[in-house]
Amino acid sequence: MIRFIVRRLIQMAGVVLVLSLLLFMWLRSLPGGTVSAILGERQTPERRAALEAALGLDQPIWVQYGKFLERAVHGNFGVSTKVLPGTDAFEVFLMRLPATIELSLLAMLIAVSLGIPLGYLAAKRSGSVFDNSAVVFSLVGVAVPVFFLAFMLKYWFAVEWNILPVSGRQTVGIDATRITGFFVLDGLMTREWDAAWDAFKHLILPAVALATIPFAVIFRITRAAVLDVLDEDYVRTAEAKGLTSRVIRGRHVLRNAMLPVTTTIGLQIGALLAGAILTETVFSFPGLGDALAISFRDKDYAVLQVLIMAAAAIYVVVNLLVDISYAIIDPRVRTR
Amino acid sequence: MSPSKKNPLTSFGDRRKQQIDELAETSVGDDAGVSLIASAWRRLRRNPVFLIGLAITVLFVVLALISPWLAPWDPSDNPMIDEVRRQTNPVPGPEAGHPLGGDDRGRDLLSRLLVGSRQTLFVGVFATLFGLAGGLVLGTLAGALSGWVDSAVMRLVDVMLSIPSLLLAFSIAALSSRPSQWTVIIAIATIQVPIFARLLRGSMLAQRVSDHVLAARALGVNPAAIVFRHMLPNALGPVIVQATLVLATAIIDAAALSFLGLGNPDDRQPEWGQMLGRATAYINDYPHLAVYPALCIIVVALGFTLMGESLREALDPKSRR
Amino acid sequence: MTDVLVDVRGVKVHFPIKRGVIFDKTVGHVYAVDGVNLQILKGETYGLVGESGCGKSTLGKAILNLETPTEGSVEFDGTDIAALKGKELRRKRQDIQMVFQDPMSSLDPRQSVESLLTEGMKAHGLADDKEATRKRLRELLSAVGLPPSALSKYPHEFSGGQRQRIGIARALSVNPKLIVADEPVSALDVSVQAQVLNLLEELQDEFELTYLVVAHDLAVVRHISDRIGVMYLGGLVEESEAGELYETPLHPYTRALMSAVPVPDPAVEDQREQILLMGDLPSPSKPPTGCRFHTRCPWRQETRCDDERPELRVVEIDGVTPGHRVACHWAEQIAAGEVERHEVTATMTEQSGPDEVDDGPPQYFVDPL
Amino acid sequence: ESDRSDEGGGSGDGGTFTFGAAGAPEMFDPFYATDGETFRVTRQMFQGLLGIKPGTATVQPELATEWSADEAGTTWTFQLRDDVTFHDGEPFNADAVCYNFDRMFDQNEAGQVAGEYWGYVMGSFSNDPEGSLYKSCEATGEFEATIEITRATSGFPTMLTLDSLSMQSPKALEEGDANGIAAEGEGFSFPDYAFAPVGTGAFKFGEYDEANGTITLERNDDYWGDPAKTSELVFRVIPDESTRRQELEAGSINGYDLPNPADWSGLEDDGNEVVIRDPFNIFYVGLTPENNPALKDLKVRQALYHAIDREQLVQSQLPEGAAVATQFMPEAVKGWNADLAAYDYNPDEAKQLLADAGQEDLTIDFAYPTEVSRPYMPDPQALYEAIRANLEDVGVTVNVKTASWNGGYLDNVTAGKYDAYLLGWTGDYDSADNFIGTFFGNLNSNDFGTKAYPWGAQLSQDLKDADAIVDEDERAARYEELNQQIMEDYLPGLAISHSPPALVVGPGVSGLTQSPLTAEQFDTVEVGGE
Amino acid sequence: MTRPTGEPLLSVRDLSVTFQRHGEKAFTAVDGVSFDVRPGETLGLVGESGCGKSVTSLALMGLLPARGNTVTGTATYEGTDLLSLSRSEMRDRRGRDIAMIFQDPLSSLNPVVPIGLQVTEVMERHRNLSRKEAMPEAEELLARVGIPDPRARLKNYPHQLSGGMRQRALIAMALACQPRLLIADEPTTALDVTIQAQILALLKELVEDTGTALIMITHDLGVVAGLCDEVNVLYGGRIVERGDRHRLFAHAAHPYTNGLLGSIPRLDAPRGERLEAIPGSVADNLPWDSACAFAPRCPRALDRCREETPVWEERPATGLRCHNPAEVQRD
Ligand SMILES: Nc1ncnc2c1ncn2[C@@H]1O[C@H](COP(=O)(O)OP(=O)(O)OP(=O)(O)O)[C@@H](O)[C@H]1O
Ligand SMILES: Nc1ncnc2c1ncn2[C@@H]1O[C@H](COP(=O)(O)OP(=O)(O)OP(=O)(O)O)[C@@H](O)[C@H]1O
Ligand SMILES: [Mg+2]
Ligand SMILES: [Mg+2]
Repeated sequence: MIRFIVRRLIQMAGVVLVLSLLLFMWLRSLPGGTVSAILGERQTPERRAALEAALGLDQPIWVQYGKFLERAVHGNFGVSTKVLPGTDAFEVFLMRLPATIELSLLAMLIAVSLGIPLGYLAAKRSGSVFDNSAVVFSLVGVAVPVFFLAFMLKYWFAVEWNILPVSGRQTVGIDATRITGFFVLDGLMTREWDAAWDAFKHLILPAVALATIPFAVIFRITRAAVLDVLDEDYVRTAEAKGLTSRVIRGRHVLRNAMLPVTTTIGLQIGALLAGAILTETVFSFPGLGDALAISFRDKDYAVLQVLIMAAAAIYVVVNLLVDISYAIIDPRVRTR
Repeated sequence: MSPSKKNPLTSFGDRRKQQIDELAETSVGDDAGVSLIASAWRRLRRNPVFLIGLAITVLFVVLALISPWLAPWDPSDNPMIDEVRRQTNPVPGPEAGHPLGGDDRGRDLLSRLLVGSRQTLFVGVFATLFGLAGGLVLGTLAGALSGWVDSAVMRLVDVMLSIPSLLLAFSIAALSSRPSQWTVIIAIATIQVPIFARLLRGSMLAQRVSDHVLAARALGVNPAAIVFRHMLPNALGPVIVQATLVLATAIIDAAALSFLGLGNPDDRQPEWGQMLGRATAYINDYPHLAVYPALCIIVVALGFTLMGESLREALDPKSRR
Repeated sequence: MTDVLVDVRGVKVHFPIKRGVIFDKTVGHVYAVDGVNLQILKGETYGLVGESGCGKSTLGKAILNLETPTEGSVEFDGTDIAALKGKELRRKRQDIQMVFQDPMSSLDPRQSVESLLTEGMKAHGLADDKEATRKRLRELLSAVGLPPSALSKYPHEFSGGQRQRIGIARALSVNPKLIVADEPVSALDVSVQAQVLNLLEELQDEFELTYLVVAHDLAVVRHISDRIGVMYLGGLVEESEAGELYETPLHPYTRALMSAVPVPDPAVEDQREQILLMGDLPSPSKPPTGCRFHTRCPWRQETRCDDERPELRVVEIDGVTPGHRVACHWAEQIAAGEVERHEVTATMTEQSGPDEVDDGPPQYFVDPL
Repeated sequence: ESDRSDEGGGSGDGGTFTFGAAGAPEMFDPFYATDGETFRVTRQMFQGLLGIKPGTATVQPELATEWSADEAGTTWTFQLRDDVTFHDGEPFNADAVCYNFDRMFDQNEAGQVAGEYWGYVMGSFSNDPEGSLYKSCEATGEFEATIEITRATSGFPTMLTLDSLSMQSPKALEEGDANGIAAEGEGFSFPDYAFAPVGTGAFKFGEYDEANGTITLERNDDYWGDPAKTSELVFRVIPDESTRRQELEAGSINGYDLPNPADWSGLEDDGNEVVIRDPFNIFYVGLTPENNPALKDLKVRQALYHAIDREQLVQSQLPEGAAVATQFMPEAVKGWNADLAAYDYNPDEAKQLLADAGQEDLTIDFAYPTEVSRPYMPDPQALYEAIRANLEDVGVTVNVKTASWNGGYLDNVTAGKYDAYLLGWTGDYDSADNFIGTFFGNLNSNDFGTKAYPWGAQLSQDLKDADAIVDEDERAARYEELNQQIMEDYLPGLAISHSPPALVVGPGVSGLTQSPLTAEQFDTVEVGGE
Repeated sequence: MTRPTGEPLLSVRDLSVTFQRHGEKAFTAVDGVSFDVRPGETLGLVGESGCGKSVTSLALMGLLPARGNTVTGTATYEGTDLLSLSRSEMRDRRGRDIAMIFQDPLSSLNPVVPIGLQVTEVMERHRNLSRKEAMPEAEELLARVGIPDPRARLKNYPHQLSGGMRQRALIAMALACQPRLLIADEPTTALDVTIQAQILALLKELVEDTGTALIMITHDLGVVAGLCDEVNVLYGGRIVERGDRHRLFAHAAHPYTNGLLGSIPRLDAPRGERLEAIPGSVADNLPWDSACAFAPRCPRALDRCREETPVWEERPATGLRCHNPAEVQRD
């Protein structure tokens, strides 16, 4: 087990290193970026040259990479030019991380708490009207572009009916103490109930939009898994033992069906980051996705590089966590 | 039967890779002897979900093919430009000859929607084809040659898989210096490459140890013929299903790229995703600009998804019991 | 009579078990076949029996070099097949063909019977003349008892028994000298089993074939074989003429095996003395030291059995012919009743790992993200 | 829900004015700032010696009450206000002024690059005094500062209205190591001072909540002028345009900058006020003759100009208030030539001119930027499409080129990679030199590639000479002449239009005065009243 | 061995199961099957794949899928008709009165639940024992079915056991509530011969010790020969021949039974003898309702066999469904 975790962490480091090199080379080979961002229309060849020299961009690329690595070791990953100009890209990552975690957690919570029970019910009543409509509903969920859905949600709930806030993480003017960067948590910790509730309200719409795809996927995996498990001989054995349906459902069906579902949840958590780019943009929610969208559009290369590498690392770590949790629920893996 | 199932190591490995591998295994059914296509078709013929998907898809493809003749206006022409006033009337409403009105450039919206099907199909199909081609090359190399070629190819694929797909597509599109419809296509295609590659490799490996390949080897058939005549065709099932689903996601992904400003900047030839992406700027006062293409996308994506999902179910040996 | 067609010498097939922190390294081996010597004579049927996982199939494949042996040589008609590679190997394979267990998966579902049958012929330049090929195909079909109309059909249009016939026809298509049949009937219904067994026998006479029949069903092997080799955990434990093996099994394992096979005759069943083996088959990745069978052997002795691996040897016992070889230190003593049978306490093999981890359904990989 | 009143109304007297910003500010030291998002914030806290009269681009006194120059136009004496203190209580006086100038002049290597505007107007820094316009500053009295410059220029002292040249507290600068800027990989790392700015303005720095993307400024109760009408001024970063609109409608912000022209009427219908600024910009099609020799022919350039239906373009693609340009500067700038007529839309003449030049089959690589919207071109692609269609109508073959603004477009323009391209300029202060001087003054490198023309050097020299004319009226006359020459004889590029960027505020907001320079002061804004 | 006599424990009459899949033709998998089992008796159900053996057993257990099938007939167990019981009443009986052992010991055990719990849960359910009370019993039970070191095994998961051990564990579960009827559906098919011998011996011993009735389902006539008191041969969903095992193997009357016996290579038969194979395959069957299903493959088929359904002739200790049986010596 430990060996395995070590192995995966080393792999992750390798992936991130290779990625950093690829990204670095690629980004540096692109025109524009920092210099254009700083100079705008005022760019002239001289100013360009001066700025490049000042930033060391005129040096050979491997020298730049070397310096980048050297700085990276000291925690400097380059300065953001657009997202939070002047802030180190890694700091930007850290600053934006809690927002996205908060959002993803809620989204995942929604997806899981709806997807699993509905998936189970659909499988139990496979072929029924409920099953068919749930399946079609989930497929429609996948077919709707996330950002469009987000727009619609925002339009109805925030603009038309004005029940929920339009954008952001917290209403301006609310007294809120920042401790962890997780606004809801901060609010609870400091007993600023208003602040917590306000931050939570800001999470609802983006989380719902973000949850659709994980929900659809989790729902269908659960349904497929339960259907499969229901067909398994051991469920028939359990039936043959005359066990109550509660025991059969919990111990024999769900516990087994959860294995593939866990995998999927893990994958979806990783994928949430990509979905967050769209939802956070629509809701101007200052998280990692928003930062990524800005850096894509405005070529904030430092942030881009750090965030892509971080996304890969997060993805690997989440996968690792899933694997570990897998080991906890699946004795076949645990006892190997 | 298949190697990855037997090898306990993979059961505690990277989940995403594993999911792909499992999918790959559907290529060797419990009764691989029964013609997959024939038996799948028998079941599909009576499956309403599949038929609806098929109907939508056929309708869409036909529409795409004949749309230039259907459309009342040239989609890049701006007959309503005189009505466009940035401030007072940026989006002309419906009128005679323009049942849906125009867009922000005075172009006929209906024509653009109709002709948009063509470009949408184009992006979807080419993104899928490129992804498939890349995946086929890599997957076949890895699946057929094994050894270090396999390792090298798979490491590459692993690095690509370690970034969430859509994020990878965004990055590629954002980092291309000359945005065009091809950057969109390539960005979407690239994220499919590792999936197709791994899928194909897994399914080829499953074929490699299957008895009929063993039999061909025993007959003295040369290795290239074994790969191309026996392994590849039998390994394609899951790949084809995945391709159908990719067609759907490609269209949606293209829209997402456009929304982020990373899509094809040239909108003379309309494409639904791009229309939707651009229309978000007008969503407050002219939501119909976004709603029409969005509905088109949803319906078509749903069509492909319904078809792909039911195909997959039909090809899945487990469901054939 | 003593024309040796195949001479297997010291063949070992070890499958590496790999795992590692960064790079996979070999941490052990599955000793699937671990030192087998045997000869197959021209025209005979050699039967190989043993329990699941003992390496029968692997040995069969090693003879065709479908699994390259880790060690040892397989001489076929004077050439060492185990050392051949590439084109030469493919050439040589014309002489040895294989029939597989599963009639479903051993035929490519996408090929018509005609192309299945001509594929091998083409590979060996036997299908250059169209007319001749056609004739040959018809001959093949009639030899295995299928109508000529079968040519244009696909495997899924046939029943299991018929598919097995197609598989046999395919093997015959290149005029092999030896056919390795791996569990040719175990996937078939009992009633159909007999048809295929009969067919195999007929074909042997007609085409002067030599068979290596691999099966776990002792009765089947005994029915069809001239000589039988009994395998246990990667090694041959006994080899003998078929009738003699049944009459006078020498190895304790063979005895147990014989006594375990149920006979469809209540009279026999009621008075049969059973030697029930206790415990499980050890894992081939951790084979016991010494005699592989000592962990389950009711005749195990304190000496030798645990640490000395017995050779396959000819023993001098009344009524035992020189062709009868056995790998047991105490074969003579057991036959003479000098060594007493005793109780064995069952030990359990900790299963080293899940032999099959099924993570549930194939994952619906709609990965919209 | 009661959110609305909370958010809009605010606490204490005067309430809160919340403004939606499109991006985060870089930091809060205007000297190193380069972008509008930063200046919008610093402008509320800082003031320069000279200010701009609200609603215009005209200079007016701010921290200096009077100023005068010697005959040569190189020694300038400023009389300062005597009632000003910095937010940290430090007095504002001549010493402070000179401290500021010396601080700006004396930059380390990184600072020289980051001090973008100083470099732009002053030429260079203390390490290269020859190249610098600024020479020295002396406190000639407690409230009298004398600044020497190396040559006369039209830009001085108007340039002192630039936000970058604002006055900051010497003590705070000192303590916060304000000049301790460093280049670090991709960008600059700023000293502590940059996040604890101290100025003299009506608002002082409150806090920057990066996690929530809000900047809070508080009323400066010791302000020397009329105190700010609201007790708090909040900037909230909302990168998405349509979201800003929705937030405004939901009442959680009170205004935002650069509303999409397409939204203007909708916004007004919903009871908001769209404040349209006077245009202080120019949108043009730049040409690169070196790249495409056909463009060296004046006839060709004129043909292209005549081919473009600018009236139509302005009407359909640009917001109300936009105007067809007759020259490379807006009307508000001194030196603007009222007699110049716009090139008319005349495709026939265009064809004729092309034929005369022997360029009937003219092909040009014509580029536009993506992923950007500038005040002078709200939707580059729309403008491009209109122009392209016009050009194609007269038989010009157009190769469409494009790149994203920060992702290569500007680089390619600078490097002269396109035959023709869309670009524009928003003036920094009221000076002709800030427009045409910037465009054509630097012979060796300018976006129009004028050195490829025979008259390029002459124009460059003429512009320099004009800039050095001390007498204002004389100078203005000279610029008018030059403008005529540029448009009629040279035509280095095609000046297209001036667009009025707008600003929108929600119902109940009053007292906002627009600024052509997009330099609105929010201290006069009142919120509420519902 | 003497055949138990007395009141039948389970009496099945005219059991038919028809599957009706959506859009497909109805398919009768089990067609009028009747038999009796007495306490302490072992009843064999033999036949080739697809002849309806498993469906019969599942129908008795009430374990057929909830939808898409119709079960008719009666199965009287101690006076109650199992087939007419409600789902929950049946649930109360399963595992307590009737237990079942399935074919594939690996897939029949829940992979993520320890063996111990899988054994005790039956006791908890039907005997109201707490888990604590049940554990020692479970341990005993495992020991009883021949699992070494049972205490440690309780904590093991199925994958940690070998095939034979798993089947023993399954048997232990079936025995946990001392059911009076045990149905074993091909309990040894997935196992090696040596292990098969162990399991058969175990079953035999259990029946003898406890007096449980056993319905043994298998396609292996050899297994039946050693174990069963009465043998029923199924073909195409109907019983074609029944007999006491000695009589049946010695003097089978039905051509199908004879065919089966002739097809099996026997270890004790002289080598080289041609096997008497049954021609064709199950796919060649005729529908029972207007012919003898076996007629197309039958060496003794008459014209009548293709036109008229043979009726079941019940005789003392035997029964037959054939128009043209082989000569039976009466004793
Ligand atoms: N490619 C392989 N890689 C690793 N191990 C293998 C491989 N092929 C076979 N083995 C292992 O080698 C051993 C012998 O396998 P083999 O298939 O020869 O057995 P067998 O006697 O034919 O058994 P069965 O009766 O089940 O077919 C088994 O433990 C098997 O798991
Ligand atoms: N749920 C079901 N729906 C439809 N048909 C079924 C179903 N279950 C079984 N059958 C059919 O009923 C027939 C009898 O099946 P059954 O499983 O009883 O055969 P069996 O005698 O047990 O065969 P085997 O020896 O292969 O286990 C088969 O033709 C099978 O296809
Ligand atoms: Mg085998
Ligand atoms: Mg069965």
